[in-house]
Amino acid sequence: MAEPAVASPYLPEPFRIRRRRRETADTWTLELEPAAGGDVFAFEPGQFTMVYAFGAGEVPISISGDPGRRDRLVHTVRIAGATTRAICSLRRGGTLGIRGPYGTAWPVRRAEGGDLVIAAGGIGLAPLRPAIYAALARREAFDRVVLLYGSRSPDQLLYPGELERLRARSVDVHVTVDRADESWNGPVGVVTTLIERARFDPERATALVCGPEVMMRFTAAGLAAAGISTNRVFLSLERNMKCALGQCGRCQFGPVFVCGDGPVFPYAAVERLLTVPEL
Amino acid sequence: MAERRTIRTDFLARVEGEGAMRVVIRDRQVADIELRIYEPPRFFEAFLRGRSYLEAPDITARICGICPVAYQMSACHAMEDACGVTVDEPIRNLRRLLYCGEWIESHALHVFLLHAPDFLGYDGAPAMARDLPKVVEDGLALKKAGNEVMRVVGGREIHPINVRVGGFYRAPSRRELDALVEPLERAREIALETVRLTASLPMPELEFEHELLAVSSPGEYPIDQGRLASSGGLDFGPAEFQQHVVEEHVERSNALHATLDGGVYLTGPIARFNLAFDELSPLAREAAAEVGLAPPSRNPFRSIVIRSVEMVYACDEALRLLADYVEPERPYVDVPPRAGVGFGVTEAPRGALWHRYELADDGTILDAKIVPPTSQNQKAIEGDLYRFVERHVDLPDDELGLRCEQAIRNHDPCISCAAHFLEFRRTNR
Amino acid sequence: MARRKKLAVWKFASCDGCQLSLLDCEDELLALAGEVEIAHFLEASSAVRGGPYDVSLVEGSITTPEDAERIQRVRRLSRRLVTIGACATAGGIQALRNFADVREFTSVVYATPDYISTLATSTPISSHVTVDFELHGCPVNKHQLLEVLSAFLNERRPAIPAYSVCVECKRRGNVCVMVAHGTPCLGPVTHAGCGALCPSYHRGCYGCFGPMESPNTVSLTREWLKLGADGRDTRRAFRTFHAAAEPFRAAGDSHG
Amino acid sequence: MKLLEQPALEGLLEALVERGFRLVGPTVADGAIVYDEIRSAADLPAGWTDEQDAGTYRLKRRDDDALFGYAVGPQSWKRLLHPPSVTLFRARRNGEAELEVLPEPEEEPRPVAFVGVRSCDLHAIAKLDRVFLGGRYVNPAYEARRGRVFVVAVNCGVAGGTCFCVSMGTGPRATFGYDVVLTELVEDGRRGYLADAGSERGAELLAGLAAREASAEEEAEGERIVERTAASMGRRLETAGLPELLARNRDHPRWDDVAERCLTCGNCTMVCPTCFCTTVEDVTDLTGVEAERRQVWDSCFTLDFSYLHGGGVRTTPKARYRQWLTHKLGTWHAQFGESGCVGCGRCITWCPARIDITEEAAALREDAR
Ligand SMILES: Cc1cc2nc3c(=O)[nH]c(=O)nc-3n(C[C@H](O)[C@H](O)[C@H](O)COP(=O)(O)OP(=O)(O)OC[C@H]3O[C@@H](n4cnc5c(N)ncnc54)[C@H](O)[C@@H]3O)c2cc1C
Ligand code: SF4
Ligand code: SF4
Ligand code: SF4
Repeated sequence: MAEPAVASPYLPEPFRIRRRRRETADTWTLELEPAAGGDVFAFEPGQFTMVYAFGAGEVPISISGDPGRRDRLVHTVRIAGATTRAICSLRRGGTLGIRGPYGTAWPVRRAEGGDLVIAAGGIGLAPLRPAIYAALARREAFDRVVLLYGSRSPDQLLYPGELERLRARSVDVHVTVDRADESWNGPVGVVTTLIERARFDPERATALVCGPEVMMRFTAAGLAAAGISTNRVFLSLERNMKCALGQCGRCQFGPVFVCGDGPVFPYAAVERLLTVPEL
Repeated sequence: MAERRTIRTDFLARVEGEGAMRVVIRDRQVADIELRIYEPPRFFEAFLRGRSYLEAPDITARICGICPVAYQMSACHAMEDACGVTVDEPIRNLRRLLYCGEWIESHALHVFLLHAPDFLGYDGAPAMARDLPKVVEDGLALKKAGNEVMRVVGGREIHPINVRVGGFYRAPSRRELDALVEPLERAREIALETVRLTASLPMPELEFEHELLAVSSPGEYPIDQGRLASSGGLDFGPAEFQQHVVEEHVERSNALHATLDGGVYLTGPIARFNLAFDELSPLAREAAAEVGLAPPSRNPFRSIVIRSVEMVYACDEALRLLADYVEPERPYVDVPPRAGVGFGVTEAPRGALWHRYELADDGTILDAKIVPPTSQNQKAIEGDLYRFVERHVDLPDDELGLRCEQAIRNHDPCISCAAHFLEFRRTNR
Repeated sequence: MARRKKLAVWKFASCDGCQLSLLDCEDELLALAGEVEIAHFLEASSAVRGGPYDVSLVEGSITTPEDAERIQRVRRLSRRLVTIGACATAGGIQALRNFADVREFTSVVYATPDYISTLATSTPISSHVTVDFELHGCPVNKHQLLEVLSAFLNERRPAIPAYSVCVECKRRGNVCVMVAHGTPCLGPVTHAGCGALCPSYHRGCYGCFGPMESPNTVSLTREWLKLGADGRDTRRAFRTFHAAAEPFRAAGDSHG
Repeated sequence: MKLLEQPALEGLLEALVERGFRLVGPTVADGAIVYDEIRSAADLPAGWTDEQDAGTYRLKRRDDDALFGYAVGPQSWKRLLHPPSVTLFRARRNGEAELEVLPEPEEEPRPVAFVGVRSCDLHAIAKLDRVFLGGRYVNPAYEARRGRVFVVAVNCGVAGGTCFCVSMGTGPRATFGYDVVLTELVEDGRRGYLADAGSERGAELLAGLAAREASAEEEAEGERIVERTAASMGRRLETAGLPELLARNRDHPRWDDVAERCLTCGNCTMVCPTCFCTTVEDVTDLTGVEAERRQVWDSCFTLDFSYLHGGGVRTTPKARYRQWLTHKLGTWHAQFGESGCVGCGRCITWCPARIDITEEAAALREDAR
């Protein structure tokens, strides 16, 4: 009996780091390109890849680059443990294994014709950045584009230069921090407090939310309370994940597999599940 | 003014456990010799009290990670003795096979990794491996073959789990054992080579006078059971051990020192070889003859050659036992408990290991007493040091110190064993 | 080439078995000696090089005042400190002294007690200094020891799972001795690592790898009693090689 | 339908061996009936049966010499199709810059015949197929293993003490997924096997055997045997509305009750023929040049299973047991359109704490919301 000629979906492709930039004390943005040359696969905003660091492990990391560009794959990684440390300690020219893209996307196109509200907490801005790029690429198709971004402290803000540029391109950017320092003269508090400040038309708005799970629960609830239908609020969930193929079973969240049914879910689909402790 | 030299090693390396050595020379005379055991005592005999007789093999194994099988075997024998049970031949053979594994492993460890570097002027096997890779690789291969036997028969190399009072939990299958034949055959070749190699090492001169004591079992080389016999003609059963061997506690040491009928004595490979040479396999005897080794052999430095001969024997014997193996119908015999006292003595790689237990009728251990080889040998080791320093007092301190350490290693002392047993007294500090 | 990392091996109250596990890696020992500088390992070499050390393996428990001081020194000299074995991670079998009844042991006085200096307890290394990783087992499994070493040398997380022995037992394809033979087994509450040795030799696990991540000793004890064990059996089972590890200590205290 | 007399059964196995198949089937080892390599019908557990209940399994002699007169044992075919440890790939690195990913060479390509597969296990294999072949991604290693299998199924002649396939609609009659199916007839010390083909190669195999057509009487006897088995299930489970019931009762007090008993040992998940969850172990050699990534069986009962940086999701035993049972009997429906349980009873028998999924489900139903 002949072996099927399909390559195993478990095999990563070597990707080389062409640039790396330190975002914060523990977070790096890596620009990668296929080691074998050629274009990067196409992806949609919100999707992620599995990033393999030699011998250390393989972890899900969202794509944080521009979906319009096929010459590079961009990831923003925060050091959480051994694998992410190994990923972030590779220098330029270093090689990682990549497979993907996986998962569901932010429904950016479906938001066209109305307002787009993007709410991010901490590293959660990374998976949302491709959505921002996508929206900017068709800026005229949206009414308001609003970014609500919360970070623990000013020095932990991601992409600070870029936030300024967004403002210049008529994105309504609101930033808050949990703990201010002397350099900070913006608002202090959690992201939910920004909802009131932002102006959008809830009837025609779509919201994309990503951050720590508690932050997402409160923000989604806040956006719903502000009048956005829970069908038009989207969250990106996180669960332990080893394969991203729906085969290791670990990313189950009640009835769904986060890797394939998600990570992006309509709030309406997971609202109840999010209230169950230790699901 | 009197000239006073002190030669000391605070941390004896390449021995099992923690010990120190101090030699004081005054006016070219040995003034004091001390082999100090500072390994903290672990009080096994105290906490064996109140435990079940069935637990003794597993618990006493933890006295020493280098010769756990010896502890398990002596404990099993003592418990079976107390309960009036003897095991069947196939079980006994399996025990001897397991024990051969421990001999090969322990001897190979000692000969190649611990002792040979002394003769060849290295501080350890890693350094020796850089110049003499083949020797170290061979040594490791031999050691591995011994470990394989322990792994298959005992379940693992250190603290085997398959040994129980009455036999084994599971008898290995023919197929599992067959896999041991080839590595053991290769090991036997290496062991033969090792006899030649060790015999060619530069041997310092020394001769001891003390008495020798070993297990004796008619018709076979002493390993896993028997009575005790000495070069002075003593012959007694394990039950009479304490009438002859007396232990005393000496100040400088966390171990006890033993005497045999009041005199210094030695147990271990040298004793076995001298007392039971005729029981070695023909191949082992030939190997000894080829390098001119025959009883009486009274230079303790030659123990490294004797150990090598014993490795040849242990491989030979293991192969014989493998060839004759029949899977026992039951891997163990029942050993119902009863009140009484039991004794067991077997030959650990470094000498006779004696156990005594007193049991209650439900098998609860009321009292336990263990005499390991190293505490029996401690006086003999100090005697060797004394005579060696006396003869070589002109050596410079460094050299003398190294040679003294080498002389201690002649007896492969196991300090973890020696320090296992003191009763427990709390000093609330 | 990068500087060779320095490895040290230290011994406290123990049987030497866990250090021996390193020498038992016959196939890897020379590669290891090539890869790292074995800077302090008395059982293997009298060459002793000073600290600091990249990785220190510590065997044995603390039972004397001198050792309580020595471990502080070892910690200061070590970038990473890994304890190996039951003695170092839980106090070992010698921690049975921790349970000795004062009246009982004062009557058991040996010949000349003044020569002995010892603490009333045997305590794990982690009671004295910060430990970077604890490798379980009495003795440790040599493959796990190599795994921990290569993980620390390569700065990754050691693949040393903390679930039950049962998981290994089933992966290995054993028939459960508890269910099929009625043999009491500690596997369900015991830390994996041995590869389910005892059950593969038809004996119940006796817990030499210590408590697993979430041991339910109460439920297991109940099952043991149903299989005919009595309170003394369960008490002894918990009170042997990991007597002082908290979940087993509590289990040993509550039965029998 | 054919009738194979005793020697013809031997002939069936021989014919498979001649066609290059390795045989794996039930055999007695270590006090249980396990699936292992067999050489011939002589290795089958003639005259043995098992007594099973929650947390206990005992081999017993039968008063005849039937070859298939017992229920399922501790292992399942999962072991062969989805092995406990599989290397996903190896990698080699040359400094930081070069990373080479080396696919694993093909596993032993020799085809294998599974002998004595019960109906519940046919269903279990179908469920694994759905996980590894029917989702977004195909697992080619599984597919290759699966493609090498020839299935000789057996209709159950006795029900085990923990069996409840009737409740799950998964047995005791094999209805699909086999090449050949047998029903063992034992009468007056005479053994015969009704044999039917489920595939072309099965039919081809049967055609080559010295077998006659079964009589109507014999076929009827076969029917009666399977009906008797169906009527003597050791356990039952009410499945009506179960997924919804479980979804509504995530805070039922029964979860606390079972958590007090559960050892979180993971045995239930290991023995379950459909539990497929895995973890991955990354190891390197000492030199840090070679790495291996291994996929190994894991269990939702381990803490690592739900570990997220900053704290695991399911830390209490209650949450872990709830995840398991709810997945098996509830959320599996949403994921794969059917139940994840085939009623084989293994998790009941092999739970050292005697926890019984049917009893727990019944208790949850009792005061359900
Ligand atoms: C869909 C998705 C997208 C993500 N995107 C990003 C991103 O863009 N940037 C970023 O910095 N992080 C992201 N994460 C989180 C990132 O995967 C974890 O921080 C990472 O797995 C931690 O691995 P570690 O080995 O360094 O840490 P450890 O804490 O040592 O974790 C050990 C193992 O547990 C698992 N694990 C731990 N935490 C997580 C987690 N949060 N999610 C999934 N598995 C986990 C992994 O298998 C990991 O190898 C994402 C997670 C998911 C599920
Ligand atoms: S034999 Fe012991 S370790 Fe193995 S599954 Fe049964 S209870 Fe667990
Ligand atoms: S849940 Fe239990 S009964 Fe159902 S298939 Fe799995 S092991 Fe069998
Ligand atoms: S249900 Fe039983 S088998 Fe499963 S984890 Fe709990 S105790 Fe173990």
